[in-house]
Amino acid sequence: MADGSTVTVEHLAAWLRDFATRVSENRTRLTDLDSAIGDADHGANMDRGMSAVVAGLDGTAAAAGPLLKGAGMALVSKVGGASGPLYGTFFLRMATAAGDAESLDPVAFAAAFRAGLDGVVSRGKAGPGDKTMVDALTPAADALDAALADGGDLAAGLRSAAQAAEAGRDATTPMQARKGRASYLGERSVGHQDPGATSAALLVTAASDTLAGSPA
Amino acid sequence: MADGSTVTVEHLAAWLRDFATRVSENRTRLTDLDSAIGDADHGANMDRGMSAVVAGLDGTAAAAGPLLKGAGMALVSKVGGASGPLYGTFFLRMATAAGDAESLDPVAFAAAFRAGLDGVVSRGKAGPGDKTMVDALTPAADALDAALADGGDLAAGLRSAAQAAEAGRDATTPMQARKGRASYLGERSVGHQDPGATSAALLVTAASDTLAGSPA
Amino acid sequence: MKKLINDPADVVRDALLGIDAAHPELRVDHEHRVVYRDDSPVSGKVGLVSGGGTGHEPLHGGFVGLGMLDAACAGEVFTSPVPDQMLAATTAVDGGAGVLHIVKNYTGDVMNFEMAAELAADSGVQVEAVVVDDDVAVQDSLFTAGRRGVGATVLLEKIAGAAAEAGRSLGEVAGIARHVDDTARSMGMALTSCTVPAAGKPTFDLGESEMEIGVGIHGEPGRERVPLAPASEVAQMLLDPILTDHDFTGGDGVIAFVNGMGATPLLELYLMYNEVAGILERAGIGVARSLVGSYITSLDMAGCSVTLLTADDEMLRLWDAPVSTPGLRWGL
Amino acid sequence: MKKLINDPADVVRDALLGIDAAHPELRVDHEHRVVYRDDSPVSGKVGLVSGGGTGHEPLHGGFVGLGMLDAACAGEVFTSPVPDQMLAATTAVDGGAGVLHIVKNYTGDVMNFEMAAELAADSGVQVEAVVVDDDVAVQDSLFTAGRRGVGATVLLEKIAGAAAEAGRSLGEVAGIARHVDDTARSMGMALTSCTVPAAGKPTFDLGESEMEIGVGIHGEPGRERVPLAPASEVAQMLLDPILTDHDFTGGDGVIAFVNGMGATPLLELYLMYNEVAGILERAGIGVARSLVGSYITSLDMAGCSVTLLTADDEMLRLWDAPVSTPGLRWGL
Ligand SMILES: Nc1ncnc2c1ncn2[C@@H]1O[C@H](COP(=O)(O)OP(=O)(O)O)[C@@H](O)[C@H]1O
Ligand SMILES: Nc1ncnc2c1ncn2[C@@H]1O[C@H](COP(=O)(O)OP(=O)(O)O)[C@@H](O)[C@H]1O
Ligand SMILES: [Mg+2]
Ligand SMILES: [Mg+2]
Ligand SMILES: [Mg+2]
Ligand SMILES: [Mg+2]
Repeated sequence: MADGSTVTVEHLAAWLRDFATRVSENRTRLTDLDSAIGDADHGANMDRGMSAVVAGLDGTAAAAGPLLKGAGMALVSKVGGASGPLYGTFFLRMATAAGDAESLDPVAFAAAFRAGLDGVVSRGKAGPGDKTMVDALTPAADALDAALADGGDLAAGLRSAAQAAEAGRDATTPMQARKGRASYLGERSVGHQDPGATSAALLVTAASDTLAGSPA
Repeated sequence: MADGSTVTVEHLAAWLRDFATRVSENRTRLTDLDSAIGDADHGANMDRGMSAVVAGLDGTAAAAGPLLKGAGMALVSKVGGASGPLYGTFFLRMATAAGDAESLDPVAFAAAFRAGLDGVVSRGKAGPGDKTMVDALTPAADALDAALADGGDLAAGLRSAAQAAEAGRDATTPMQARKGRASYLGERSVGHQDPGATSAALLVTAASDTLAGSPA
Repeated sequence: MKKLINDPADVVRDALLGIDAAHPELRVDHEHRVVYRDDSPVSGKVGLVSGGGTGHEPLHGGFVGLGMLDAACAGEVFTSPVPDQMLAATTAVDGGAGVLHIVKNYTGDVMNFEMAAELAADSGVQVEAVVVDDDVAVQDSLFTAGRRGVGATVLLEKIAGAAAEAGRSLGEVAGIARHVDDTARSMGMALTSCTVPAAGKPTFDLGESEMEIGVGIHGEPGRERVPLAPASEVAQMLLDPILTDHDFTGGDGVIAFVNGMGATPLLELYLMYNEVAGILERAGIGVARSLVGSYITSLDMAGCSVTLLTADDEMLRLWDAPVSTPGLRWGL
Repeated sequence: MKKLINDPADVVRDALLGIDAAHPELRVDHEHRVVYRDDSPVSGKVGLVSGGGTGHEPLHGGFVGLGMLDAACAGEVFTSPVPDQMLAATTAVDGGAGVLHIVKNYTGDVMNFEMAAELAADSGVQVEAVVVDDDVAVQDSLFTAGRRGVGATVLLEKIAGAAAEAGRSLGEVAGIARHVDDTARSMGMALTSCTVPAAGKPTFDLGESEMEIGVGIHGEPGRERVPLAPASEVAQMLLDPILTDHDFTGGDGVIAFVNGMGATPLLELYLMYNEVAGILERAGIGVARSLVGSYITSLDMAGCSVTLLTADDEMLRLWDAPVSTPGLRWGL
């Protein structure tokens, strides 16, 4: 969207496709991160889930809500583990927030993104600093809101969100995990980057690349 | 027995003790041979059995029969596997043949030895060439009988028997096993010396060293 | 990787086909990957649904049958099943008296079962959930994921199953199940790592003369890595934290459970049980019942776990009640 | 060597103590190393005595109980028990109807049981023996030690036990047992070697990508060493020689038994069972009953075996009859 003014159903589909590609490219890396402090399946889980999401993008969804709901349902149905309900809830809550709108303006998109994040928090009960995907998603939502409040366009907001997500991801390394499998490690979880925060950063980067650079 | 004329109860006890010592010294070797074509326990089996035999030599046996019977019973009770019943039967049949005699002359000893061998054959149903202890015991019994028939004394007979047992033992190497665990290997049993023939050769060598060199 | 499997991607499907073929008394929904009692739903009986990642056999599918579970959902190897499966199972086994979800405390399992419960409630099925968290190897805290669900799951499925079979209400069955979880503690150890088929290599590296004390049933690292020790010392290392965490003295003693991790021969488990029984006796803790075998496993991990559950009259009555499943069977 | 044991020399003693502690319904004579049914001798019933080297658990001690064995003698690891043990067991379980010895066909087992039978006959007990030799991996011949006794032993102990429990005479029980042996065939394979505790190292060396087809339950070498293959091919390699050796088509089908060697998880056994069931179906052989689990093991060997037994009305009636032992339990 050259004018940064609206996110259409096609944009959202492109976002999901791009996220799927990044997940697939980073599959081994995500799994390796999960080997260190989890159970070595985060790459496989996300790849399986996002492949199902992409397979469900049949172009029939006429509004943002149904498209995002389809993605959420696919993730919930195909992934299992922790990331399935979490990413699934993220998109299901975005869908509810987006509703029947054919496209979302920047503020509506940001509100939907935050609704997704809130869903992740209420499902997983993790707070910032627990060394989870919440540590990438929260700063991203905050940065997006702040940029828009400062009068920035969606492109600027998503650029800032992507940077915040990556910084949040990097900040998980020194943390001690308090949620998810990594928490069983206690102090030994320190020094490892969280796999879910890593995939969440890919999600936000994909948003920045697909939602804010193309014509509306 | 300088004059080579009688085998006393004390001689027999010395024989058993010497056999036990040789078994203990060759424990690893016997087990290694059994590893190659059996189940790696022949050294342990024989050592356990002969230790029990020696522990039972309390000096109370007044005749050859009871002494040998005690040894046979100890082997049957303590060894298990194939060698327990076989060596046990060997001494039990020797005991029956020896009966209540306080000492055995060379021909009586040779007859008792052959009775032991016959017991092994009837218990285990192995014939010469099956790659078992029978391949050491049979030529030993034959050599002893032949030497005595030729007018030799017991010392000469047992020397000849020991040589025959060792030759019989060595001859098991090229044989294909037809009895015991080694038979499961079929052709792959060829090229390995039989553990039971090896312990049997120790038995005959011990006889040669203890029954024919000491005073009556 | 040495395993009797075909394509690693098909392990769950292939094994479910085998369970189906071997057990005419069970019904397997291969699409949803749910193992059912042939006679479910049992009218008027509280339905029991459990499930979890594959790789812990006989848990859970092997505990489906009279006196235990009505349905078990099979996830991918070491991965929680998804809400669709749990919803299908929950709806199918509801005999009108509601359904209890038995959930091992892992983030994924808990969240997927939660979503399924919400969906089931939407479609009018009364659902309660009990979350099993008995592994004392993990420090417990309100601010973390909490303790893992391990050995107590087996005992709980048996005991709650007997209560349901006896016609107790959903609230009562859930209460009994929570009581089991509250009064049971477990601790595990590994001699070797498991190997996840899709990964193709051991989950963790353990030296030739090391063992991992406090390991989880997915090969999660434990409390400490120590040199190999005799069974008597291993038993002590497992029981010490259990006995420190909970008072098992007094009353009617315990149900003592020595469990194999998947590649441990029964011979060694009996030997371990002897050590456990000795330690309990010296600690003045009576053993009312025992269970020795591989019931909640971790693929091909060699090792064992010990679970103690406080026994009382009701627990023992429910424990002794008839059960007829592939994995546990008595009284019938 | 990674094992949950104390001193390797004490493995048999320690494990028997564990069996004793875990099973109040059994009686263990620790001096003679015999596991007994608590209510033996059962007056008027043919007594069933088996035994063999330790390391095959649950066989034989785990099959003592109603509807199966009256006593099991435990030898050292992989070493036949001695006649004293068998004699004690035989005398103790004779309820006046005589005693059947169930002997796996290994030279040592056969000779020790023979000596025990001679001694028992001397003391007035009527004894018959059945020698199990079902392993098709070994070429059979009148001039060799013959085939090994493996998986069929489990089925035979169950079926002969049911016949004895039903009050059949010694001759009849022995006849039924021999019929089982005549109409059963087995074949095993190993992914890894077992390790005898006293030896401390693997019995044989197998490369990372090799398996041994036709292995025995003491780690005896098999027919051939081949590269690892999918479960479907392994099942074929085990069934081909079985189906070549004996005609299982027609009649009432078979009892199909997929057995784990000690370190093989149940998951893999169910997966193997699926392959076996598929091959049998394609060969037109019906499966009347099945058994999947680790019932006759080889210490910590990973691998499996397949046993088929021709089913007929009588076999199935005896198979289905109640049994209550630590290892097999149903109908009670
Ligand atoms: N309670 C939670 N809240 C938010 N995120 C969580 C929570 N638990 C785990 N996660 C995230 O999930 C990721 C692991 O996902 P994945 O490996 O797919 O699931 P599992 O742990 O079930 O194998 C972790 O890296 C973490 O970011
Ligand atoms: N039928 C038989 N007749 C004679 N000797 C036999 C027979 N079977 C086995 N043996 C002997 O027993 C030896 C093996 O003894 P051992 O290893 O102690 O018993 P097991 O084979 O039961 O482990 C073989 O080397 C062979 O000499
Ligand atoms: Mg994971
Ligand atoms: Mg041997
Ligand atoms: Mg997982
Ligand atoms: Mg042996």
